[in-house]
Amino acid sequence: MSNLDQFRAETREWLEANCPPAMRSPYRSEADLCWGGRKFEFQSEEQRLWLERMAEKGWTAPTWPSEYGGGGLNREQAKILKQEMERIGARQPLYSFGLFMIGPALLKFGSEALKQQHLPPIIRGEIHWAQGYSEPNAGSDLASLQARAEDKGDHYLLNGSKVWTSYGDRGDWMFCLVRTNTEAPKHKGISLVLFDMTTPGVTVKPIKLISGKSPFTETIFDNVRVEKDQVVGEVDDGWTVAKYLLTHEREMIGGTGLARTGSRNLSERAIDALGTRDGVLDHPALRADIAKFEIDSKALALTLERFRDEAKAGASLGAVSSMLKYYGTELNMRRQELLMAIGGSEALNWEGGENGAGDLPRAWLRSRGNSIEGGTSEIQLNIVAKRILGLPS
Amino acid sequence: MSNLDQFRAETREWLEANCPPAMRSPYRSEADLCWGGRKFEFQSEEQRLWLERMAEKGWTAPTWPSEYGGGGLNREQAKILKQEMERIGARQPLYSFGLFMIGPALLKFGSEALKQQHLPPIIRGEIHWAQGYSEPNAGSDLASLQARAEDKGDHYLLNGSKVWTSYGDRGDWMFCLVRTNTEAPKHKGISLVLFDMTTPGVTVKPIKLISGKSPFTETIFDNVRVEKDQVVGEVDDGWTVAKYLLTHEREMIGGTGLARTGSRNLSERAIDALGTRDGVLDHPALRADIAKFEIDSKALALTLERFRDEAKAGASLGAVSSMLKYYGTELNMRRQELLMAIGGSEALNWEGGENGAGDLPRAWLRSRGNSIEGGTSEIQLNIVAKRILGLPS
Amino acid sequence: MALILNEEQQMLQDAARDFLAERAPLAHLRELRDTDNEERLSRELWAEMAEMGWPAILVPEEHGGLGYGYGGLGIVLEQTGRTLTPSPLLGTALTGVAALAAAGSGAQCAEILPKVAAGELLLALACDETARHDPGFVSCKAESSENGFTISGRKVAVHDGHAADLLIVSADTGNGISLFLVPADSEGVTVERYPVLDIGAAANVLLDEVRLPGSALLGPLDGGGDILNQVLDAARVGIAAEMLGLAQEVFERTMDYIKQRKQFGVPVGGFQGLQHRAAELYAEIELCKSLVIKALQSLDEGADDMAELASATKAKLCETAHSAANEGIQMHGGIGMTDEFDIGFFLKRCQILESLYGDRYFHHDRFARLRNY
Amino acid sequence: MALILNEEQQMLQDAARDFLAERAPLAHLRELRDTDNEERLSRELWAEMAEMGWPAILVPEEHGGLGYGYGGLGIVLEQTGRTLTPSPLLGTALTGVAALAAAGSGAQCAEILPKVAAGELLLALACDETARHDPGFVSCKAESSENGFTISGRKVAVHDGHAADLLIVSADTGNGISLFLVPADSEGVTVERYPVLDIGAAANVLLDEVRLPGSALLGPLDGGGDILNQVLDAARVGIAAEMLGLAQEVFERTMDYIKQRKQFGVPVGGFQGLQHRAAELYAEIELCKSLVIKALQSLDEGADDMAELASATKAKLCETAHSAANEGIQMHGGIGMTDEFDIGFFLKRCQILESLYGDRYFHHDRFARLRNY
Repeated sequence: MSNLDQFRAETREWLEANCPPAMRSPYRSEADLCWGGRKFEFQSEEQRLWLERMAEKGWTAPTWPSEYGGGGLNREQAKILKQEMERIGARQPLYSFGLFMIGPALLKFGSEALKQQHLPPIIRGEIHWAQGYSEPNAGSDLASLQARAEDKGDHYLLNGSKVWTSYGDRGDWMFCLVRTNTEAPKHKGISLVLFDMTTPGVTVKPIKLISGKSPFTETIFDNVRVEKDQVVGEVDDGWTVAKYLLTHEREMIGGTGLARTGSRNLSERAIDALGTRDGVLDHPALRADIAKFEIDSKALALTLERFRDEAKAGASLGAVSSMLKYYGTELNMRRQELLMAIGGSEALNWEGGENGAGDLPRAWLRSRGNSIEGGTSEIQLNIVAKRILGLPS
Repeated sequence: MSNLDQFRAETREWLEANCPPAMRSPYRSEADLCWGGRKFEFQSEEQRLWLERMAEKGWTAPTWPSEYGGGGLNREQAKILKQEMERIGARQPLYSFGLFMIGPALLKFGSEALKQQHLPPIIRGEIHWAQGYSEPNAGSDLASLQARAEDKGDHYLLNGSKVWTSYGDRGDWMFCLVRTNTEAPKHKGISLVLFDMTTPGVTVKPIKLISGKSPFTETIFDNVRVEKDQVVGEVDDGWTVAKYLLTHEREMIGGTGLARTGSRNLSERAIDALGTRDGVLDHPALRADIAKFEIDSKALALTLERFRDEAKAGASLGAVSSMLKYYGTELNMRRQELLMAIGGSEALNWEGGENGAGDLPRAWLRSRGNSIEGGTSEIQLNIVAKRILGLPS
Repeated sequence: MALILNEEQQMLQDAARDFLAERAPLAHLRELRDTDNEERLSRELWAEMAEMGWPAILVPEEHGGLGYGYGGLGIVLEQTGRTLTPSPLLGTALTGVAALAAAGSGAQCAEILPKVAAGELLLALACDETARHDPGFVSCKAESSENGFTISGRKVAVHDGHAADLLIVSADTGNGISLFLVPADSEGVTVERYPVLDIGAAANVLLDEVRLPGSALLGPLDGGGDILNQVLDAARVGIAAEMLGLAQEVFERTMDYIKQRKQFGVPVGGFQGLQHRAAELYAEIELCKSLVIKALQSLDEGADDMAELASATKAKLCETAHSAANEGIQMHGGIGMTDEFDIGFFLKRCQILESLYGDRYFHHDRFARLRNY
Repeated sequence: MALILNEEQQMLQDAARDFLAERAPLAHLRELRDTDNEERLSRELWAEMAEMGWPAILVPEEHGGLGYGYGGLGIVLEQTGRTLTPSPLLGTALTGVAALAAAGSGAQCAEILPKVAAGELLLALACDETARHDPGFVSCKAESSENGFTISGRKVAVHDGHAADLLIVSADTGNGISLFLVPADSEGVTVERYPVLDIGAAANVLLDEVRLPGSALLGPLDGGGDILNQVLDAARVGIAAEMLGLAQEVFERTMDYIKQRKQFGVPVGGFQGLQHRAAELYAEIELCKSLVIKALQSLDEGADDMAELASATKAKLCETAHSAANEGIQMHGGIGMTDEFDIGFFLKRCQILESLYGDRYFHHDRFARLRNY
């Protein structure tokens, strides 16, 4: 038995023994995700237990070094873990911006002290990290940010504000792009700093969207003290870290357009709503649009797979994350538009409908922001045109 | 009986007596158009006679002043003439760039001598006018033209070349944009000049298109003598005349997307090719595309009508001709794409098919140039964005 | 007829624009929502509109109306499309009056139309039974009973149904469809009100053995199908007029925004990517204007190709207004996604109007069918 | 299997690219046309391709082939798509071999495949009878006669039919469809050759009581329908591979052009309007690459969802390659419309490949059907 086979056998056994049955059922809604953090309320004892057990093995962050509490797995082992979890339909024990965003940035750019301080709580799901990037007057032009960290000797004093922080109201700590040098060119005087959101002077306000929900917040800084050892990477060189993080984010968002596990696919919903005639969906024009959507969706899934394979084979992907972000979000928006068309007048009900909460029209309205947040579609197309196609400025 | 009623009665009587029966049948192809000019060969004695009779009354150019041989009709009378011709299905006695393009420019900008020299032969269909605008290295950026007319005291000496002259091989005279001043800014040193294409030094070469046909020519000038009295408008101010002509051209082209008299419409051809099932076209997806096309086609026709009505009511239309050119050409291209889809493998036959000459694929390939010639779609959209919507440069 | 407004129509347009700017700008919609107005309608505003004569525009002069026709009413609807003003104009002043004008007896017209013109009676057309518009599908049944009819069934997504006094209901009468005038407070009628996404409301209507007098029949027995289609075509064109106003307003607001909003130190409206999309949208909106004015004129003229023209117009407006509303949000960027900013309301209302009496898919299909393919 | 080329495949790709660049660049197509080559095919070139082993790629090793599978053949087709090289690869090396491999008896394979591998025999699939691809519609009839069959009917738009030695013909045999091997020079066979728009050729084939021996039957009697679909799916994926090469080449040429072509003093490739369209096209082409490589691998693996994947791939390539070819002309401007310049050839070939074995409409419909809607 090879080492990998043995790893698979052990993993399977451990998962069978430790993954609570309730954590093996498909997600019913976003509320089923475990985000962790100080303010998080576990939905069930099983959810808490599942996080605790996985965190203990470091399998909330399978490939992170074990010295920080990570799983210390190599790529093959991590793939096996993923396959074995999928085999029994195990839920992710933890979703968090710590795992997806600031963690990888710390591993790449952080000082040893910062890694030791922040990585273990991320792995254990103890801290919910919030992102402080966009500002009210710096949308796509992120580098023109104004939030100012003034050097006060042993610390910085932070003033200004950030918008579009996802779930900022749940945030415990923030990773935040701030201007530490007002003399330098706009990309040069920026640093990425970390601070506890309970620090005096931090105010969080929800931003209500057209969907009636508030998944984002605005954060206002009034003389907030930031320790000097909480700078990730070099001072004034935060733009390098930020670009790394943005690329990471885009790749994550690129998958949005794909049918997710547990969600019924478009054509099945269409058949339920519209019925069939002579064995095909009784709405020829919508049927063609659904087929085009499903083909593109399949093609994007294969493209993500191909890029992963190319990356494994050593190719450098770079700006293709912009393409994925663009295509994935446009695809999700097409999906929501089709769901509205399928739903007809039922899709207009703001408080009723399938789940009794106006989910359909709210999800559709929410999706309109996909091509804006995380860098607009226009920005992604600019990046593709210039960095991949080499077209002139 | 009002004057107009009397005019209608007289017109009807005259047309009945003078329009030969063969000139009352629908066009079968482009070959049925009467273009006039020295090299034109009449398809039939009826065609010759019909031109001669109409030209004698000045009705080849109904609204032009009678002093130059025009019809001298007012707008109402011209409309009645058009209606009465349509009533009996009378063909146009003459199509020519003289009537559509240089004639109106001469009326607006030409000297009295130029009008007297050129308008009567245009009205009689004796001269085929060719357009000399684009140059090999000045496509959309027309004003960067290089053809140079050097001042030789009593005349100019012209050197350079023009491309994309429609039917230049049939041309008798050319109206041509040339640079008369190389010191001035590029829009300022241009003049519109007229010359006989039999002048020594003029060489015309056909340009073969991807359709296999050569509707355009290139014209090369090698020390061509141009008389100084043949400048239309002010010397060095030809750009003003050119803009007027371009606007005129765009409006004409804008109508391209509309179903033309005598041509079978798309849905009828589709039914012939694809058949029906349960009373509807047996190809649901193509059916939806055809419906969208026909709706847009109807909407564009109504828009042309509305703009005409607004112009009559005194509105200034200006840059909307760019919108019409853009939309009309895109629509015609959609139409040709749909015809190819309807035709299936039959549409690929380069020398056979309906008329035995590969008409369908050739017309489709020819249509790809619609969005390029007469100012590209991109240029038209730029004009709309800046001049109509007032968006910044 | 020339495809331009005449002098009377221009005056009506100016009056409507001025009135709405003062009395019912977009802030009015927001206020109705935020004050939890149950009906999502201001009765005071409707009274003022009645003073302006709006519910009377389509009412023939002999019944106390103005007789300005569809051309006149379309102008007002276009303006309310710009301000997204919630009002019973569509359900009452257009659909309701059109139905009575098309099929009402002298007595019915004399009784109802003056009240409508005075703004005292609200109507609603209850014709759909499924989530997708399909007026030919009628399982609601009306049976003859002594001196009248007994009607049972369920109608869904009734526009203005949450506020209407009198419902116009389609029902199967055995050998065809018939239309009936059903007071909303009749015994057996249950109006299930629900909020819709622009924070207006609509209703499902349950009819449980509702007893009606013979005089409730609107138009001939079993002959209501053609009348219904005729009324629906008028409504579709009216909706298109409202969508035209909506599309123009959201487009103009967006153009204004991108002219002044700067990014990377220059106005975003200077980027050619946005400019070309804006210019394309401009072209589509111009085409829409032509369809709407022609369709309104054709309604007044009783044109033969009305059905085809109505479907062409509704289909085209569904596509174009939707694009305009989507681009409105996209070109505004993040701020366009916030509830605080107004631009998102255009997309919400647009979706409602698109769905009402047939979306683009419905009308592409119908257009093709009417052209025999 | 990882969605990347293995080392062997990369070598094959390099070899194909080098060979075509030297022996059959785009100028070769133009030369065939301008020298009025009747067949629109160079037999010399085919002999050289045979020396490279291309007709043998798909042929199993036991029949003298290389057994590189669809993955290998797709790589070569992608390269010929870049150079638009006319060759019998699609009809013979892919479709013909696929049919024999799927249904041929030992004797049939032993007789035919070695000749194919040696480049000595050209095949063509004659399955369509109408201008729109519809392999299930077969009015061509084959009746049992002494020691064999008599076949009559008419097949249209037979790809490579103008040059083939051996036709694979679908015919109705009473209880289903059967496939037959019909030598093109059989008595009763008339091949009506006609030129197509990229200046290749195709043929309609008339079969007038053509007498065939029993050994002409390919696969089971009445059981040819499934085999035909399987062969067609392989052909569709092969066509998609060729279209992928075509799309990439026309796109790259266009990007090169707009980088250097100046207007108003700057390169036209600097205008954001073109940049956004180029970036969108880039994304679509990336998606196409993924579908093609997956579909080729799945053919070699005999995947269960092959039909669905083949239709998805063909549909997507039809859309994307067409857009790329259209943009090629548009972004080149006037020069792109001239016969003198090469870019127009991409659109012409594209249209032929789109139409072959089902256009986008056909495959959207088929994809939906395969997914049960």
